[in-house]
Amino acid sequence: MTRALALIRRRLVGSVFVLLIVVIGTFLLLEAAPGDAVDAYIVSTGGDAGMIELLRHSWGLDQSELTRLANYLWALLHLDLGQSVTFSRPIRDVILERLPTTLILMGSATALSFGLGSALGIYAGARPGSFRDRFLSIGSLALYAVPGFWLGLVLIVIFAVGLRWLPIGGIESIASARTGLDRAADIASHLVLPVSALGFIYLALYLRMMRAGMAEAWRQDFVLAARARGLSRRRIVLAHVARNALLPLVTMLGLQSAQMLGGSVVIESVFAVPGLGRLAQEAVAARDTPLLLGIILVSAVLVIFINLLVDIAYALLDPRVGASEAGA
Amino acid sequence: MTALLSIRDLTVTYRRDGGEVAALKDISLDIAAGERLAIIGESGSGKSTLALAVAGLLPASARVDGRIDWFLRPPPPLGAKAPPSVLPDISPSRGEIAPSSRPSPISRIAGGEPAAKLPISPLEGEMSGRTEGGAKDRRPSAIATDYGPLGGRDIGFVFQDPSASLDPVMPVGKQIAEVLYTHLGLGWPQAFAKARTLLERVRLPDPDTALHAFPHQLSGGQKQRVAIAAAIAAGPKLLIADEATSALDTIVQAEIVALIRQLVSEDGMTLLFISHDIALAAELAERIAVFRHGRLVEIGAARQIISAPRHAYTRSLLDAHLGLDAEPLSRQAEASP
Amino acid sequence: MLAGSRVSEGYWRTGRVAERTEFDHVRFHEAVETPDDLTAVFKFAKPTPFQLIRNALPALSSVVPKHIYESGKIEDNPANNAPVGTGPFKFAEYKAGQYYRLQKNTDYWGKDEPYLDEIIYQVLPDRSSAASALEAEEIHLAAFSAVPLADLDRISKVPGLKVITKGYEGLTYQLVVEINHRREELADLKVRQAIAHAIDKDFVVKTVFLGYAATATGPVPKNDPQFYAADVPTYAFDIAKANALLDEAGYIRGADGKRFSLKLLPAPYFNETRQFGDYLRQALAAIGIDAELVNNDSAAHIKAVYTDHAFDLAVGPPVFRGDPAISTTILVQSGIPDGVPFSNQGGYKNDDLDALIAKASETLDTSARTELYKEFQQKVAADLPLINVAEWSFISVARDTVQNIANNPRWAVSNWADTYLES
Amino acid sequence: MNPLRRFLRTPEALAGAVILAALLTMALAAPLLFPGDPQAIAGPALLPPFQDWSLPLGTDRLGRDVLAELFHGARTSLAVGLAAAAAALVIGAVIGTLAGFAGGLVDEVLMRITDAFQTVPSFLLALAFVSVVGPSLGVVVVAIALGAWTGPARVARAEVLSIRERDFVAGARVIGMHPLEIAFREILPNALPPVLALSSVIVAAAILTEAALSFLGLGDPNRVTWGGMIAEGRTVLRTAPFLSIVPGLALVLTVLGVYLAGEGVVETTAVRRSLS
Amino acid sequence: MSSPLLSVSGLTKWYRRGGKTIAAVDNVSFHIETGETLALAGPSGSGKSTIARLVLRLVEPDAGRIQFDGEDFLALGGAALRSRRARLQMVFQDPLAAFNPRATVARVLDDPLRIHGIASRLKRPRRIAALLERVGLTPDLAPRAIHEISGGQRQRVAIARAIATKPSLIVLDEAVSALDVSVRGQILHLLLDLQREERIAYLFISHDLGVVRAIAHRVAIFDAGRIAETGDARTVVDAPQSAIGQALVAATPRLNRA
Repeated sequence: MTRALALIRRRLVGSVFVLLIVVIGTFLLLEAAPGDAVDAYIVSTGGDAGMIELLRHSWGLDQSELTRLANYLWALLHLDLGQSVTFSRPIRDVILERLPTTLILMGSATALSFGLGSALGIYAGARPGSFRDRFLSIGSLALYAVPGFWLGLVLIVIFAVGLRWLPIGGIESIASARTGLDRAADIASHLVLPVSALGFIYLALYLRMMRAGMAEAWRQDFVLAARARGLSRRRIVLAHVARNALLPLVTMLGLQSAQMLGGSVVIESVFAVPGLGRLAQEAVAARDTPLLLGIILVSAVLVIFINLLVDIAYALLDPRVGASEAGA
Repeated sequence: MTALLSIRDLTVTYRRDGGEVAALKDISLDIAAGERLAIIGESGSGKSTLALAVAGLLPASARVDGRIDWFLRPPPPLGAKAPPSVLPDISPSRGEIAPSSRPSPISRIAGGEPAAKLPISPLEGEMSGRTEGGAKDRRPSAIATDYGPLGGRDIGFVFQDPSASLDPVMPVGKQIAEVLYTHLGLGWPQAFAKARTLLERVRLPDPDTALHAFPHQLSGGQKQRVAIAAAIAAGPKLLIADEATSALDTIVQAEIVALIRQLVSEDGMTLLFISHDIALAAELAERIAVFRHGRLVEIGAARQIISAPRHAYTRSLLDAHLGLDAEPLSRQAEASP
Repeated sequence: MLAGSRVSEGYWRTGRVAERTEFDHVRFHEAVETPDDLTAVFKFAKPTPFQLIRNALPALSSVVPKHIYESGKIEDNPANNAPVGTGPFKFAEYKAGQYYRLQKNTDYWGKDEPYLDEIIYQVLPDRSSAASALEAEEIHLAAFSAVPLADLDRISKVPGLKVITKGYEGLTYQLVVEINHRREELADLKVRQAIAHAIDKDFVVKTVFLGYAATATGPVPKNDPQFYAADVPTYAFDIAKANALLDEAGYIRGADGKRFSLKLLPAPYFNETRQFGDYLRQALAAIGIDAELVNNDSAAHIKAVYTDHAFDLAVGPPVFRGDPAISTTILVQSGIPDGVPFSNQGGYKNDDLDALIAKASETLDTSARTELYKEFQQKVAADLPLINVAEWSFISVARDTVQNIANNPRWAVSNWADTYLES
Repeated sequence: MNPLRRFLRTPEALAGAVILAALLTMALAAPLLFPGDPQAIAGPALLPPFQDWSLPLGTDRLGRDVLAELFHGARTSLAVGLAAAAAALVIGAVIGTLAGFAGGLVDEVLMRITDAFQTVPSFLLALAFVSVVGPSLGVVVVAIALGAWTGPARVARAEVLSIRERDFVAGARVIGMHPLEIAFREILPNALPPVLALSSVIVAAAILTEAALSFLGLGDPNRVTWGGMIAEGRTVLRTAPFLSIVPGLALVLTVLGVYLAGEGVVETTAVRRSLS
Repeated sequence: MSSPLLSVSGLTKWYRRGGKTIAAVDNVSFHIETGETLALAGPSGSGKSTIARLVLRLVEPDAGRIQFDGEDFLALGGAALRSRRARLQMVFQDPLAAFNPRATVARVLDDPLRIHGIASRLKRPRRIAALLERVGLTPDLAPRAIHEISGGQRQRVAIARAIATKPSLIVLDEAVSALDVSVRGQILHLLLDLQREERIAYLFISHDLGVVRAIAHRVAIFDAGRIAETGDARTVVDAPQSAIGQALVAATPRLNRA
C-alpha cells in the first residue's frame, strides 16, 4: 500500500499546478469573449445602458482582469465558485445539483463500455485471426466511427419514436411520485438510450484495445511458456493473455474519462438529460462565464480524481508500477 | 537402452513474407530415456526450432513434415504415490551412451499400424503420438489420451530469457502452482504448498517470500530457477533447456547448469540441452548433436565430439572456442605468418 | 391578497432592476399612491395614453409582494427562485433543467378556481421530443411552439391532439431585417428597396414557417385590428427590379457577379431566424450581394449588433405587444444610447419619424393616436429603416382533454385558473 | 514488396482506401458536379429522396439539394479533419520533442500544461473556444487542434526520451556529431513515425468533433457541414429522418475509411519493421 | 617514460534507486598505454560498462579524473570535446542497436569523415570503400541498409566507423559477445591486426575470461563497482587471487580436448 500512497501524494502535488493552469487558462480564454454575462442577461430581461452599468458594477465585471482573476482564485481557496448569472444561485449548488446525473450517466456508460467491451475483446482475442475475431474487429471499428450524437438520434428514432419502448429523453418521468426501486427503474429506463449512445462508442474502443493487447500478449514468451507448461487454453487466455492485456485498458479508462465527459455534453443535449454537460451548453449559450469556469474546473477535478482512482487500480493490478521508486 | 522419442525426417518450414524458409531439414535422431543430449549450433542452425518441434510449440504458420514418435509409459494413477518429481522414476539407461540410428520396432508400429493396436505392442502400455504444432490437439482420439506427450506433464521446457518467460503480473508461486493444479489435480492450497517445496528444491532463498514475489522482484538467476521449478513441477520425463543459461552471467550460468544437472539426475529426467556454447554442452551432456543451417552435422558421445570430431564444421567450432587454456590470439597471430 | 401600498412599493423596487427599455413611456410616472388597500393611483409626469398603460402593464410588469422584497437586495432575494404571487397557483418546486411545479392555491379568490390541482412545466430542451412526449401522453400541452413547425402537419392528424394557433394575439413576433445605415451602400434607399424586392415573403412564410405565419407589410402586424395600416408602399418579390435598382444606385456587378459584400447576423433565438438568415443569404446572392453569415450565441449577438454595431444586416425577432409605443417605435427612433438591445442601433435617423413617435406617445385621444401610428407605418414602409418580412406567433399543441385553453390573447402566460382536464 | 501493394493486400486497408478515394473524389468533384452555392434553394422544401431524379437525395427544410450539400460537406469535413489533425500533430510534435530534448524545468512546465489540456475535456474546451471566438472554419480547426495535440506531444516526448538513450545516439555522440545534428538527423526521424501513426485517429476524431460542434450550432454557417445537416434534420426528425440519417451515414463511412486506411498503414509499416 | 595514453583515477559514479544511492563505479583508477589492450572483466552489474560510458563521456562522473592524450579529458566541452572524440572511439555490443535504423553503410561511415573533416565530399566515397576493405568487407556493401547485412558484417562496419577517424583508443563494450563463435574469431583477429598496424589501444570490456585471456595484455577484474584485482591477463586468468576472479574462472565452462 505504500506504493499507492506515494503515488497519491505525488499525483496530488502535480494536480495543484495542473488545476492552476486550467483555471488561469480558462479564465483568460473566457475573458477574450465578446459580450459578457450582462449582455447575456439583458437578452432575457431587457434594460438600458444605466442598468447595464449597474449590473456590471454589482457583478464586479467592471474591475480589471487581474483583479477578477485574483478574486476568483481567492474565492476558489474557500471552495467558492461564485454566483451563477443565469441561475442567480451559487455555482457550487448548481453544479452539485447536476453532477450526480452526469456521474450516473458516465458511470453506467463506462461500466457498459468497459465491461462488455473487454469481455467481447477477450472473446475475439482468444482466437486471433478467427472469423469471430475479424467480425468483431471490423464491427467495432464501424461502431467506433459512429458519432455519438447521431447514434443517439438514430436510437431515438428507432426505440423511442418508432417502437416506443423507451422514453425519448430526460432523466426520470415528470414529477412522478415514484420512490425507491420504482424510481430507480424509471431512471434506469430513461438512461438506457443515452448510456447506449455514449457507451457503445467506447465499447468499441475497449474491445479493440483488448483485442490488440491480447494479440500482443500472445506473442510474448511467457504465453509460449504457459503453453509449454501444458496449461489449458482457457487458463492461458484468461489468467495470462487477457490479464496482461487488461493493463492498458485500465490506463485508457483514465484517459477516456475526459473524453467521455466531453461526449456527455452532446449526448445530454440530444437526450435532454439535465447533467453537467447540458449545464455547460447552457452556460455557453447564456455566456455565464463564472458558471462555465466552474464547470470546466469541476470537470478537471473529476478527471484528476478518476485518473487517481485508475492509477491506484493500475498499481494494484500491475505489481511493477512504482517498484523502482518505492519509498521515494 | 530405451528410446524416449524418435525423430524421423523432420523438416520444418516457416512462411515468411511470401517465401518459405526451411529451419530444419530431414532431421532424424533418437533421444534415449534418461540421457542428457545437447544440441549445439550457431544462430540459424535450427536448434531452437527442434526444441519447439519436440515440445509441440511451433507456431501455426510452420509447416512440419516427418515424424516424432514418443514412447511414454502411462503416468502413475493420481494420488497413488508421492509426486514423481520428488520420487524419481527409474531410468534404466542412465549413463549409457548409445546413439541409435536404427528405428526401434515401436516407432514402426506407432507409425505404420493403426493406433488401436498399440496396447498389444511389445512395449505394452507405451504409446506413440505425433506432435506437430500442439501436442494435445493432435492426440489420437482412439487411444487413452492421458498417455500423450503433454507439455508440462511429460515435457518441461526452460526458455532462454527468464524475464520474458514468466508472466510479469502473476506471483511466481502461482505460476508454479498452476502447473501442479493443471497436471496433478491438486487443489490450490496443496498446489501452493508443493510450489513452495519446489522453490526450495531449486534453492531459491526464502521460498516463503519468493512464493508471493513477482518476477521483477527477483534476479535473473532466481527467475530462471523459478522457470525451472515450473518446468519440472509435474515431473516430466523430458526437460528441454533452450539456451536456458545464455542470458545469464557466467557465474549464475554455472549455478543454473549445476542445478539442472542435479535435478535431472535426481528425477531421472531426460535432458535436451540446446546451446551455442560447445564447452558448456560438453560439460553437461553425454551426447552432443551438432546442427548447422538446419541440418544435423554430426551426433555422438560428448567425449568423441570434443576430442575426435568427424566433421570439419565441428572442428572449426572447436577451434574457434576460446577457453581459459587458449593461447593468446596475439601470439597466434604473430606466429602464423 | 396584497395590500395596495405593498403593490406600489413592490412595483417601484422591481422597476429598478428588471424594467425593460420598451417600457420607457410607462416608466415616467411620478408616484403610485394607495389611498386604500385595494386601490393604486399611478401618477405620470407626461400625458400617457391609457391605451398604452393598459397594453403595457400586463406584458411588461409584475406585481410582487412588498413584505418579501422590502429588505435586502432585490436581485439576491430568495423569492426570485421561489416566487410568491397572487395567482391561482403557488410555486411548489423547481428542479433545474427538469421541471417547475405549481400547486393549486387554495386561497385563490376566484370561485371554485383553479380547477387544476397541479401544473408541471417540463423543460424539454430538445424540441424534437415535444411532439413525442405529447403523443406518449407524457405531457398535455406544448405551448410557445415547443413542437417544431415541421411536426405540426403530422401531429394535427394524430387522434387526441389538437394544434391551436390562438392564444398569443397579444404577442406577435415580427421577422425583421435590421439594417446598419452606417454602411454607405445601405444608407441608399434604393439598395434597401432592392433588398426588400429580393425577399420572397411568400416563400419565407411557406418554407421557413411552413405556413404558420403571415407576410408583413410594415412595423405593425396585420392581426392588430386597431393600429394596422394596409395602405403602405409594398415591395413585391421581383429580382429584376431589385437588380435594376442596384444598377441605378451605382453598384454594378463585378466580374465575379458580385456588387458588394455584407455581414449578415441572424439572431440565434429561433430556428426560424437562423433559417431565414440562410434564406436571406441566398436571396441576396441572387441580386449580386455577397452576404457572409455570422452566427453568434445570444450574448455575442446582442453585443455585436446593439453595442458594437458590427453588422451590416441583422435578422431580429422583435415582438409587437399590442401597442406600437411599447416595443416597436424604438426600432426606428433615433437617439437611443449604444448598448440598448432591440432598439434602433443601425444609426438610422429620420427627424420626421422621431417627431411623429414623440407626438404619438403623448396623444391621449385614441383615434388621433391611431392615425399617427398609421402615418408612422407608411413612412417606415416608404423609407425602410428596417424591412419587415413576416409575422408569426406561437403555436400550441394540446391533448383534446385540455379545456378552456387559448381563450385570451395572452393565454399562454395568463393564470389558467379556468383550465381543466376532461376525464 | 512494394509498400503500396502490401498495403492494399489486406481487405480492410483496401476498403479504407476505396472509401477515402471515393470521399476525395466527392470533395474534388463537388464544385464541378454541383457548381455554385450548395446552399442555394433548388426545389420544394422537404422533398423525400428518390422522388425527383434531379434531386436524388431530396431537399432539406429550405429546399436545398441534399446531394449537393453532401458533396460540399465532404469538402468541409475533409478540410477540417486534415487541417486540425495536421495542426495538432505539428503542435504536439514540437512541444513533445522540445520537452523531451530540453528536460528539466522546461519539460516539467510543458508537461504540466499538457496535463492541463488533457484534464479539461477537449470537447468542452472546443465548445468554449468556438463560442468565445465565434464560429468560422479556422476557429473550428484551432478549437479541435487545441484538444488533440496532447496525444502526439506525449508520444513524441516519450519517443525522444527513449531514443535518446539508445546506443546509436551514443554512437553519434562518440563520433563527435553536433547535438543539433543528433537531434534533427538521428532522433527526430525515428521519433516521428510513431507520432504520425496517430494521425488517422486524430483525423477521425477531428472530423467527429467538427460534426459535433456543427450539430450544436457552432459550425461555420457559411459552409455546408455534415454535422450542421444532421442538426438541421434533427428539428424534423419525425417527419424527415433521412435529413439526419444521410449525412450521418456519410460521417460514419468517412471516419471508418480513415480508421481502416490508418490501420492498414500501421500494419504495413509494422510488417516492415518486424522484417528489419 | 611518457604519460600513459589514458589514465583514470578515482572515477566514481553514483545512481539512485528507490531513495538509496548506490555506487555503480566506486573510486576506480587504471591506465592504458598506447597500443595496449586492457580488459575489464567481471560479472554483470559490476560496473564495467559504466566505465566505458564514463571514459567516453557519454555519462558524466560524480568524481575522479580522466587524462587522455596528455590533457584533462573532463575539462573539455562543446566543440573541443567533439573534435577530440576523433581520437577516442567505441564499438558497441549490439551492432544493430548501435546504428540509426534508417542508415546505410555509406552514411554510417560518411558521418565521421564529414564531421572531422577527414576527407572532402568528393573523396569520401573512396575513403569509405577503403575503410570497408580495411575491415574485410567489399565496397559494394556501401549502399546497403544497415538492417540488410548480417551481424558479423555489421560489427565490421562498426569497427570501420571507429577507425575512420584514426583513433588512438577504442572502447570495445562486449563487442564480440553477441556474435557466433566463428564470426567472433574473425572479428578478434581483425581487431588484433588493426592494433598491430595502427598502434591502437583497446579498452576491452567482456565477461568472458577466455576471450580476455586470448586478446588482452592486462586485465582488471571488477566486482560491485570496484577493481578486485588487476594484472597481466594470462597471470590473472590462470591464477586469480580475488574471490570474484576465482569464482569467474571456476564458472567458465572448459573444453577438455585432451
